[in-house]
Amino acid sequence: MVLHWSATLTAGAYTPGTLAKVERETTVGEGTLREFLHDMLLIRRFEEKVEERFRAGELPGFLHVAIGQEAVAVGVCRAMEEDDIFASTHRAHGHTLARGSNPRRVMAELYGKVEGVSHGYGGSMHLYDVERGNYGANAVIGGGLPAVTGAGLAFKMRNEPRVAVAFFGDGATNIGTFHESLNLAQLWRTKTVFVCENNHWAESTPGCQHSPVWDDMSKRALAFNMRSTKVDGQDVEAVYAAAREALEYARSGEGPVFLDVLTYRMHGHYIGDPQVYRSKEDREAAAYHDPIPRLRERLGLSDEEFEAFDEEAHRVVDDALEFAKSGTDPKPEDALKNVYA
Amino acid sequence: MVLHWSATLTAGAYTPGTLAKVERETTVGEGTLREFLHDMLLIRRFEEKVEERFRAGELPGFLHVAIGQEAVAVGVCRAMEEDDIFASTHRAHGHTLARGSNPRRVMAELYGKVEGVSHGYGGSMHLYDVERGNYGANAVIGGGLPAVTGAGLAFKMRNEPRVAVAFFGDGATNIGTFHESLNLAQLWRTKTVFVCENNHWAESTPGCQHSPVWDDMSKRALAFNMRSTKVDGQDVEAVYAAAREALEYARSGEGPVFLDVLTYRMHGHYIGDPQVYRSKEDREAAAYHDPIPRLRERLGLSDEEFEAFDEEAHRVVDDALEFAKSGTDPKPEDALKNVYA
Amino acid sequence: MPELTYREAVRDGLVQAMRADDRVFIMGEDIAEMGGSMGVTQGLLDEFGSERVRNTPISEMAIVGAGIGAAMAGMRPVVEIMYEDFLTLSLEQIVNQAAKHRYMSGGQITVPLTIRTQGGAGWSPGAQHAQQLEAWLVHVPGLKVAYPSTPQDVRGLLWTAIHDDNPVVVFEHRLLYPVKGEVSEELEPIPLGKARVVREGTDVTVIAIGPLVHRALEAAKQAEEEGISVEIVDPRTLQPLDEEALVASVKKTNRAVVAHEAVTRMGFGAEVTAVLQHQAFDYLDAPIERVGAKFTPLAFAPVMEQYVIPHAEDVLAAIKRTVGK
Amino acid sequence: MPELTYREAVRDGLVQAMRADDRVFIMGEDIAEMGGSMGVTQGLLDEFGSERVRNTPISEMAIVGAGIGAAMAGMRPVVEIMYEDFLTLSLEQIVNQAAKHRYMSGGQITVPLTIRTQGGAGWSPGAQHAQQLEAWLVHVPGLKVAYPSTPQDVRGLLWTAIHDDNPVVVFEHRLLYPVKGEVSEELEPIPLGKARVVREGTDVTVIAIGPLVHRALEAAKQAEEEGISVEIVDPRTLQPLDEEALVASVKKTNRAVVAHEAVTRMGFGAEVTAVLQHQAFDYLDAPIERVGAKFTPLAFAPVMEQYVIPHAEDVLAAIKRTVGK
Ligand SMILES: Cc1ncc(C[n+]2csc(CCOP(=O)(O)OP(=O)(O)O)c2C)c(N)n1
Ligand SMILES: Cc1ncc(C[n+]2csc(CCOP(=O)(O)OP(=O)(O)O)c2C)c(N)n1
Ligand SMILES: [Mg+2]
Ligand SMILES: [Mg+2]
Repeated sequence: MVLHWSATLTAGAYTPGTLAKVERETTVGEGTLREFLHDMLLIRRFEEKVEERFRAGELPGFLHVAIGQEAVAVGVCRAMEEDDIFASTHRAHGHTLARGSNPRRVMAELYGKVEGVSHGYGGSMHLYDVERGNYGANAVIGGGLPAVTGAGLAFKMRNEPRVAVAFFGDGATNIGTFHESLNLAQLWRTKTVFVCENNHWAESTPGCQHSPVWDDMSKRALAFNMRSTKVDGQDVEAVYAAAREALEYARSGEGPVFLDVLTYRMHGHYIGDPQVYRSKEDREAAAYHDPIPRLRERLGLSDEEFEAFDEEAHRVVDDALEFAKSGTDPKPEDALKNVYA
Repeated sequence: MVLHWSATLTAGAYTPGTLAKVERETTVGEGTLREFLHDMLLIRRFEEKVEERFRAGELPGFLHVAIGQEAVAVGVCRAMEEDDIFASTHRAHGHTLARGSNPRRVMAELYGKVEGVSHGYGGSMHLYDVERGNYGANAVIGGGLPAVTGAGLAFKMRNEPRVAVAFFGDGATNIGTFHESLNLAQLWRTKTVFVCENNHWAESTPGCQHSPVWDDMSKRALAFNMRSTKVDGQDVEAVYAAAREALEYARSGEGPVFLDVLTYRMHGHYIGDPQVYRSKEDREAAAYHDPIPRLRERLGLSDEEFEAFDEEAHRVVDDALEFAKSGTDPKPEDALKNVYA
Repeated sequence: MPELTYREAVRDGLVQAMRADDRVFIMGEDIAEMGGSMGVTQGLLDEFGSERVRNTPISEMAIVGAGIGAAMAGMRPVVEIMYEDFLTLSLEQIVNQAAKHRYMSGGQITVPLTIRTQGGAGWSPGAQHAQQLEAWLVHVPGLKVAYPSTPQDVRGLLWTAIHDDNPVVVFEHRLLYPVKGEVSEELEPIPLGKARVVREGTDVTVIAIGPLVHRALEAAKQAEEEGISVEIVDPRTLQPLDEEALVASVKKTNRAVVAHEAVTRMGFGAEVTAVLQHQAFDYLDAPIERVGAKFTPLAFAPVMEQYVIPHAEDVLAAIKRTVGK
Repeated sequence: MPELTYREAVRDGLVQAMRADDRVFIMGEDIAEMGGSMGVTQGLLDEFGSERVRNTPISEMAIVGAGIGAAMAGMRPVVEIMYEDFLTLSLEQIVNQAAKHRYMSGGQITVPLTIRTQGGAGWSPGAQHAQQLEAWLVHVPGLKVAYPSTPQDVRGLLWTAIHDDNPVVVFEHRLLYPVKGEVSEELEPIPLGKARVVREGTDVTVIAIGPLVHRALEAAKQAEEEGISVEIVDPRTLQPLDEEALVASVKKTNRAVVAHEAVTRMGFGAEVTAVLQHQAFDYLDAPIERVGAKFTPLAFAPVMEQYVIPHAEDVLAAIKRTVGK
């Protein structure tokens, strides 16, 4: 399969006025790429299982899966150092798994179990795992951005080699919180990286209907003189390279970086979304840009090799599911705990 | 007196990518310029009187004067058509007078009198005069911007040849409300003009301390692909020309315009502000850029001619003061009126 | 009488208002092609077109604020805040602008804006998608606040809100959308500030809003079996509040329970309690009981969530406390 | 004992906390060179430098949110919102984030953030610079809320707030800043959730907060001349609320007045009233009276403004009503 990528999608970094290509010096070895594939498949199979169990009526609340966006999660999270932290969104499973949280505990959280990463208090939209640097998935659009600015400020004030990363969608670039956070981060040169996952949709609203610059989100960063990098979010290697560069820049204390990542939402906004608003073509285009076959091709994997990866992913997910289902329900009155420290 | 203006300060309009000089075809005749001087002097003498009376303890609350920014108010308000509307800020006297509100009623409002433009309910920071298109001065930074977007939307929906104008300061470009308003205005091509009065200060905070793009606010407009025009705010002719062009563009329904106006705050943030945070040089620079001597020079006025203008301004202000002082205090229980329509 | 779901009743109210007056238009996130995240506005795009059914960016401040501006300029916008938790993003405009323009201008400005929002727990949405924040807005002079509990009420109150010359916030409840109820053939406007006696009784008055009206009805039935006669009054509008109707009922029954889904502390029930104890002091035979959510954010796990929010049995228990059972 | 103004006491609390712990730093608009719009932070830039005394852009959401992030990352930030009216711009972060991180994470996250803000009427600031919004925050589980009325209290409570592991909102009042009061030689931390009996009495309890504590003291003196003995209790912390102390006082006096400057409707007094009528029902000899601002935005003209806000004579009138005079 030959994939065509628009010229604007090659990884490149530009700061206002200049446009410089990122050299692929950081390009990773094949072993690492295989690890990426492992992670991406894990996310994919995890999300598919979650869809299935939700439709079966097993999962409470509502959930958003990251199918199609696995390369972003894996590319960025793999580029982070052990002490780096991040904040996620309502679409948080991918980031959380990519960062190495135990799939069992992630799944258990979706089932509202004590063993869950948030001990059943959070749910799908509020995955936390401080040990893995996950300072919280946020169900309010833009809600996590100021905190990531503040954490990046703390790292800067204490002169620590740590970076705080924010994930958010294209839709989030329209909320005032986004604007205030980027402004403050740039002004104070906080150790922060802003990862905009432009998946072309904010719920049912296409980019062109919610942002005059939906096809070039980097313009948002220009409003603050913030360094920004455009990257093809379906190419995990490119994401990794751009993220490493961004993280190193932020880590050095020079200032924050905006990653303008183009990606695709292959499924509905939430599980069960009939997507009445979306054309068949658009869905097909999204599927066409699936990052997994692309990486598989890059690695030149045979069917058997790929199958082995896939089986492993299925195995982990099935195990996670079993773990979650046999998890412990919280005691009702535990609801009164953790309100205050 | 020879005034030096930095190259960046010549009136010019640019939309992303292009940079085109505004031709001074709209340049006004001398008669009109004399009217501008009349208005600017009226504002200046009004504000000076307000300072004096505030220091004398006569005026309740707190007040912000627009000394140094008269050319912006007059240039923009004179460019508006009869049916255009505007929203102002905590620093609202200038805009209100420039738009032709009765100075007596403006002064009466500062004294909290029934005859005031807001009948004593508003005060200095909440001047309203719907008959003169003043839909309200706002004491919350950025607070008036969404409404001006919405009014511009109404004009557009009803296909009316009207424009809604928002005044706001450099400091206001940092609040989320600003960002959301510009985004929505551009997306929907509302009939709105955003006038950013960059007077170099937000209270005690200099531009460089509050915005990474304080020296080029147009970058904020670029984040929305919004048309923007840079203009020297101390040159009333230039302001007028740029404002006319912007208003016509917005009126046509093509979309909103951002006016990036460079100006100077000659006095403190509020009356009584000791300005401990401000250097002598900065205050002198601001005074140096006084728009009134500049216009006087442009008109080549003799001392006598200028004196005549000035006397007229003093006369109007004295009359306004007398009117205000002998105005009617509201009845205490009138406080319960106007809560609901 | 025809039956409609609460969702259909809201939609019908909007449709009728938009048909009758082309100054009425709607704005909000995902309200167009998708018909709103709760399906309330389905079909409106087709009928009224994209000029009057406007999908917005995620910009709660600008959504409300643009509504204010359009209203000041002569339109009658109805804006939707997808979840009332996101009112926290638009309060500046609601509280400092919409509620105060008329006052600060000394009567020159009119802001005929309707803000619809919804929320509510009981389906594990987690802590940021289930708050009940109506009490905040009752504290703000210049706003009117409605919280209808039935299809008939929501349609009639929404109509009145749209035609009122003041900003009105209408709270809907997520779990009420599928609930069916009779509505009048013709849309009957319901005045703001008029309570409705949902059920007559003699031993105790339950003043309930939103979903608690329905839970109170259940509780009342159970109470009846135990020989307690419960009157239920739904204020429907929280601001202006029909104090007279509430006080009259309590003067008759001599006992009161106030019930809502919001956190009890500083909830709307506190205000009602304060009013009742003042105006019916000599009539009260027992302390007024409050029923509301326990003092905690909403937990995700269903068992914990259910523990936090108030149910029919909580209302019943409160009823029994007032009669000493 | 030394005397400090309220303003100096806040400053002293900040300075001592910053000296003792370099995780403590402050952020806010114009707090550096200018020393804050109320002069509270004057001198702090000189002592602690621009890293720990940070002038922010006008970005209320990001100010609070950056504080949350720094707090989660181990700092102890104190952020200032210049006027509490601008809390309306940051509530998303305060309510959905600061208050809920610990809970939603099942106890993993700690947000030791202090939010200072101030407001209040009586000097004609107009409708957008004088609201009293403490009631809103009392409705939010996960937050603590203090409203100190004296120099000693504000210093001690601020200290405790800064050292508390939860987000605490501290309300100051514009007109209290110049008020002098005795403070202990050494800073005495004051626990959150402990009321203070300001004045003992036997006929009626006035529960007052902020400036109303002082107005209640005036009223109490006048009442005394008319033979009415007034006890005044200042809860100081609104959340957690020292219900025990309030109830105990009312059980003693059998009458209560609750007073604050905020609008009465849905104000903090409603909650106190609801608690008291419930826990001291059998002890109450008269309806609980509420004193607060009339139901209107704040007018600019001094005569109208003064008509709206509550004064000592309003407290006195309420006292008299409770004793039937
Ligand atoms: C402040 C706020 N407004 C509205 C919503 C409802 N909502 C949830 S997800 C979403 C779309 C988000 O789009 P985007 O940021 O692009 O993220 P994506 O879903 O594409 O990952 C909306 C509107 C919300 N959660 N928060
Ligand atoms: C939301 C909000 N935050 C803070 C303030 C306090 N404040 C009043 S004026 C001002 C500075 C405004 O600066 P700018 O926008 O540049 O206007 P200028 O005063 O220079 O005219 C500030 C911070 C406010 N009124 N509103
Ligand atoms: Mg998206
Ligand atoms: Mg300024």
